Amino acid sequence: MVIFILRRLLQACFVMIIISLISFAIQDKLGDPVQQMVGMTVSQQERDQLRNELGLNDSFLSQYWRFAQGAIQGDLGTSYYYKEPALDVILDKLPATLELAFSAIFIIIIVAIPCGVWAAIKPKHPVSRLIMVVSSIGLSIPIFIVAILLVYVFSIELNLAPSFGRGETTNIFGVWESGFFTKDGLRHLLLPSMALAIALMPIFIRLIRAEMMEVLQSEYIRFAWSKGLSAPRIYFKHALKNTMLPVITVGGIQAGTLVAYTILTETIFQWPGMGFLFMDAVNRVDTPLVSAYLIVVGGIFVVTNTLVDLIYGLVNPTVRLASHGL
Amino acid sequence: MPTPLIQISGLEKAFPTNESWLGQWRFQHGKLKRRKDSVHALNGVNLTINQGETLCVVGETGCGKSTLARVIMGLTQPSAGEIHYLDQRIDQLNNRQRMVFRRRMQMVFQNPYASLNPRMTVYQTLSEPISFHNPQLSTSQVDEQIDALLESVGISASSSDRYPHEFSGGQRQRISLARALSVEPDFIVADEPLSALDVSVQAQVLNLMMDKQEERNLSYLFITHDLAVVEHFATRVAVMYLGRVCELAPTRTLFSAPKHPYTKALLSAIPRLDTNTAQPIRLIGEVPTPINKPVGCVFQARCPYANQRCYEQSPAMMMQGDASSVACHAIEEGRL
Amino acid sequence: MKYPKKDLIQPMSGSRWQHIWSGFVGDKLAVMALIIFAFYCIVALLAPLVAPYDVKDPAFMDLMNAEIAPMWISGDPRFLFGTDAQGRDLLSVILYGTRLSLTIGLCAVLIQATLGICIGLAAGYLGGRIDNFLMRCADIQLSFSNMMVAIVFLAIFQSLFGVAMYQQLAMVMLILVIGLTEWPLFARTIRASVLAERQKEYVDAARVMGLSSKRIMFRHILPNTLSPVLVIFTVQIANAIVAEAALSFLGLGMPATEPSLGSLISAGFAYMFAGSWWICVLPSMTLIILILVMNLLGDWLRDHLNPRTYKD
Amino acid sequence: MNLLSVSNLHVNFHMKERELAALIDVSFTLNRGERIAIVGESGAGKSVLGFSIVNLIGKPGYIHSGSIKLEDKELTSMNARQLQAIRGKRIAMIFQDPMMTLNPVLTIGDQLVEAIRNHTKISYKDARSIAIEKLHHVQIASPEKRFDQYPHELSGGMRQRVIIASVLLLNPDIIIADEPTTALDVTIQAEILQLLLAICRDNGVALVLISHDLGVVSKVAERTLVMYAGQIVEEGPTLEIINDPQHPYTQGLLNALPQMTLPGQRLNQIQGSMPSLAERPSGCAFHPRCPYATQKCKQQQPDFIYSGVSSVACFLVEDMLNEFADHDQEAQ
Repeated sequence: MVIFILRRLLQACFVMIIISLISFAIQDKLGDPVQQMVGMTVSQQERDQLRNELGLNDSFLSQYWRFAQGAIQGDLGTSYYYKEPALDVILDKLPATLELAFSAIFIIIIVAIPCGVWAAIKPKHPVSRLIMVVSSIGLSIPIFIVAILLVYVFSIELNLAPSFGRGETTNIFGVWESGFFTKDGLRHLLLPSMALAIALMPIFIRLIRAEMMEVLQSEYIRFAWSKGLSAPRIYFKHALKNTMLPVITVGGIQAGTLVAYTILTETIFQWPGMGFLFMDAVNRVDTPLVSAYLIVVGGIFVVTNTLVDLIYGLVNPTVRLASHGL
Repeated sequence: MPTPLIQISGLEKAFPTNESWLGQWRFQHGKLKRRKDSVHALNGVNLTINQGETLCVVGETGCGKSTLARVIMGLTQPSAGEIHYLDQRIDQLNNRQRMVFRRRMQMVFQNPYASLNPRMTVYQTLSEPISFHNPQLSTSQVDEQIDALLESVGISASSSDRYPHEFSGGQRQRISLARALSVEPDFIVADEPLSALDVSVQAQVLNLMMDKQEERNLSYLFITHDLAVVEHFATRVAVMYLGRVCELAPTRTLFSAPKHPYTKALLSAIPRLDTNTAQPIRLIGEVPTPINKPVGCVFQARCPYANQRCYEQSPAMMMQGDASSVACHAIEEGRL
Repeated sequence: MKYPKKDLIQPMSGSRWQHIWSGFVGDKLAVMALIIFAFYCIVALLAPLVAPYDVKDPAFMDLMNAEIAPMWISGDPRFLFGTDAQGRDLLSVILYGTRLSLTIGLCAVLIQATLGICIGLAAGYLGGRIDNFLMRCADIQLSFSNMMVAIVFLAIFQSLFGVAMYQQLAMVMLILVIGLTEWPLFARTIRASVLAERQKEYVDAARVMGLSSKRIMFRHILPNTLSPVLVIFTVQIANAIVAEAALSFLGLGMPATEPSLGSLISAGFAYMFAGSWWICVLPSMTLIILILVMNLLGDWLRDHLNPRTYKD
Repeated sequence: MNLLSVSNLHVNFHMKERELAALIDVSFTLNRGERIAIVGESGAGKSVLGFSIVNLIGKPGYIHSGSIKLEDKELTSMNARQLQAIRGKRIAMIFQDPMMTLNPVLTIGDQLVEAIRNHTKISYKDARSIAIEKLHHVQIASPEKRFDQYPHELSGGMRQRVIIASVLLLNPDIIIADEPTTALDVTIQAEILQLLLAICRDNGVALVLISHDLGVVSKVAERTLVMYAGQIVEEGPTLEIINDPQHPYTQGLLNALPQMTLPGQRLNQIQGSMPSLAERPSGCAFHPRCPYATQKCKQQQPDFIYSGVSSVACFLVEDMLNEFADHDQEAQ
């Protein structure tokens, strides 16, 4: 266990250093802070002096060191557009994105597992065939087209749910703007989270089905049948747990895709989250905000990957042994 | 007096366990220490293979018999010890220096389904070594050799353009043997060549191997766990346990008068056809994984005759009256 | 000893490619997918000949013709698929867009494959620390998802070069970014199969024969690792096209003057609400069918080239 | 009444192009407490036969026709729920590879207890104590500790013991053991065989041992069925079959064993190899490999007849018997 955490920490440090280097390079190369701080009227000499004072003529490494120190203390620069600390701006939008992502994950779990399992247990059943055809087609529809179709059908044609914004939110604990607790907020959440879920669902349905079918072929499932166990017990106690191992791994990998997809979804639905903010920042060349976004997203990745590994270790007893050494 | 062809002395091989750098740290006596574990597959093997004989190596899973084969063939580098071919030392050669011996020593593998390249026809499989080792041969000469070779192992030459998956297990093992014979070696290591085959097919392959031995005066190092085959085929038998040879004897002597406690247990455990054989001798526990280099006799943990000396001192091979040699303190001391 | 003629063993019948081919012809879905894919390729290749209008012609864009519905609705015989907001013939634009999307996808995957196969071979063959390092990099890259990396890098480049300059470089940038971000998939697959094949006894047999390690690597191991690569190759082209479309949709890809399918959809999205659905829907359908067909082909290849399923 | 009687069983594999026959007209009986063996090479259909008894053949195989009766209950016509009550409770199975047979993500205890609780209504605590007692019974040291371990923490021989314990939990009438020792080392194989034998003897359990190893069979079984290409070719008491095989295939199989010839001599091999399901020859399936094959063997399938030693399906034996009968008549 200690080894596991140590290794994770090392890896996290490595990743964060790379990300911070990239985001520092962005801040450094894009946009001139002096330009931002002073007007056009200031002479070149004064600018140079200011440059020196700000340490902009120091070597790359020492500048990076300063940046890193700032970053550790939570100072990622000030957004040009919002004139506020970049980190605060980002964190302000974090709840919206997280809520969107979690709703999508929730939908994926409650739909993909039953569908995948059913398609594996009864591969010849018409419903399974339907599931497979739909998920094959779904796999081929890019997320933005899914989103557009949802908007077109549910918002324009049927007028069932709003197509942009977050609607009414409530503030909980003074830090979290949540849309979960109002009817309006949930209505607004409906289409974006569905779009996100539908885009990622086919991968999971197909994976769960394929893995489940393989597990069901295995000797220990046959042995379980020969013990006279009931079908639900074999499917859900014996097979599902083994099926979930590779699914968890892929889930970890897909977490990255999920974040990328939130950018697309938020753009289409004008969802006031981090992705939307990021695209805005890119268009406005708001470099501190862009680099702050990178660092926050990097942090999210590190945390999710650690979580995924932990869950994997909990489900798979052979992994637990590896960390028994200590 | 038979001429020794291969001489092996003090052969050792340890495989480092595949642990990451972080995994090597251990808490021992309250301190954090770094330790590299390794599996000791061979712990000092001494063997001689004579010209024209069949030396069978028997033992259970994990006793190091396959490692022995791989080390002799130069597929794995030994950690210590020497291997001599006639009077030349061959264990430290690089690939180029080894080339001479590649033609003289060949190998037949266990799994007929994996030992032939699935993307190469039988012709390609055989022509590669022939033309590689005999660059002076013309294409038609190579073809001729291949046809003769295939027919000599009982495969129709007209099927040389087929892929391995079109043949059955026994036929593939024949092709494997043909490949080994293609460079005209005088020594063949066969690593469990029969274990994947059915009884009736086993007999075919074993017959073929015996025919070839007679024809070409081959020497075999035959690795197997099947004692019935050993009894039939071997000139001498070496019994291995946890990386050491514990008994080496002419076949008839070994089967009529086994000496080492492990050999006795092993022989008593063979399910023979006659139903009135004695009860098998029961051993305590199972074969341990040799993570640490064993101290004392390798068999001590399961031996009913083990005493203090067996835990401390490793027994040496002692020549017995009937031309067998045994590594056992109990026999040396006359306790057994 | 020589065996008498009649005792010689003749092998069982049937050969691998015959088997696969007959399986292919038997699978109607796969045949259909292949035909449609071939159709796409030919049309994309011959776009300048097939397209009813020349997209480079200055007269091509005519605002007088803007937003004409497809022929079967408007009855206008000039424009089979209608026109877009700038009055361009949608059919011609889609043809050129498909051509562009396919080109970008193919080039990007070629880069991915080259990079991935080299790294995978190096990692699988050299092993040890290099392998460890390369695979750790691949893991990290993989966990970030190529879309994420592509978005970030293109966003950075766009702000670095300015929009106008960027649009000129867009195609090259897209190919490079999509090509460079998905190498881990190829690398890991190749490495895994190299490691698996290296364990097999036929490699040992080749070593025992004294063949050089280079020869073993390229003549024995590599041919046996290619079938998974072929599968990934097909699926990855589809993924690259989707990635390109998504990036273009975000405004980070091809500009509206030289539209790929993604930028066409992006441009059309704005007119959805105004009722001109075809500007968005027709390119979307083109894209979806293309991806579907490629995925079907990939699935079929996966099922039939996999030696494990092939065994019996 | 026979405990188990299989009659005229046909099992087919449903392939894309055509139906392949895996078992053809298989009939045999098993008495209470009797130990029989099914012997044959790989592809002979012996495992299919074992699995078809509890209807677990697995896709694409299915029982085409015939009947399998447990006492007076017809198993082939049972629904899934009725079969569940039979499996494990009355007919239990032991599989070939102990490394693959236990579910890697569940503890030994979980897998033992669920088997008991599935068939009888008892508390977890009682089930646990029964399981531990059975683990003790199969000579596993410190069963309490093993109970909470995962399969990968146990060695192969130990796992096979666990599997035997799990089979014993419900005191079944029949144990079907499919190559239970093939994956194990010789010394451990001997122990497992002894254990199995002792358990069957002590509890009066009937055993169906499926094996390719005649040596193993001779140690355990009272009666032996020899299978070739999906058919039973010979059936009789194990000792008789080993000492006086009637069918040319059984003879070949036995003569091919190394201990049947003097050391260093060529073995008596059978030419060729077992045909695959798709390439089943006409007439007697063994005729292409049979040294005594006649024109008749190529065209007709021999019937099962009693030779005085064992029951055989072979024209050679049939002709010989007829000849004897004629002789007798002439003598009279």
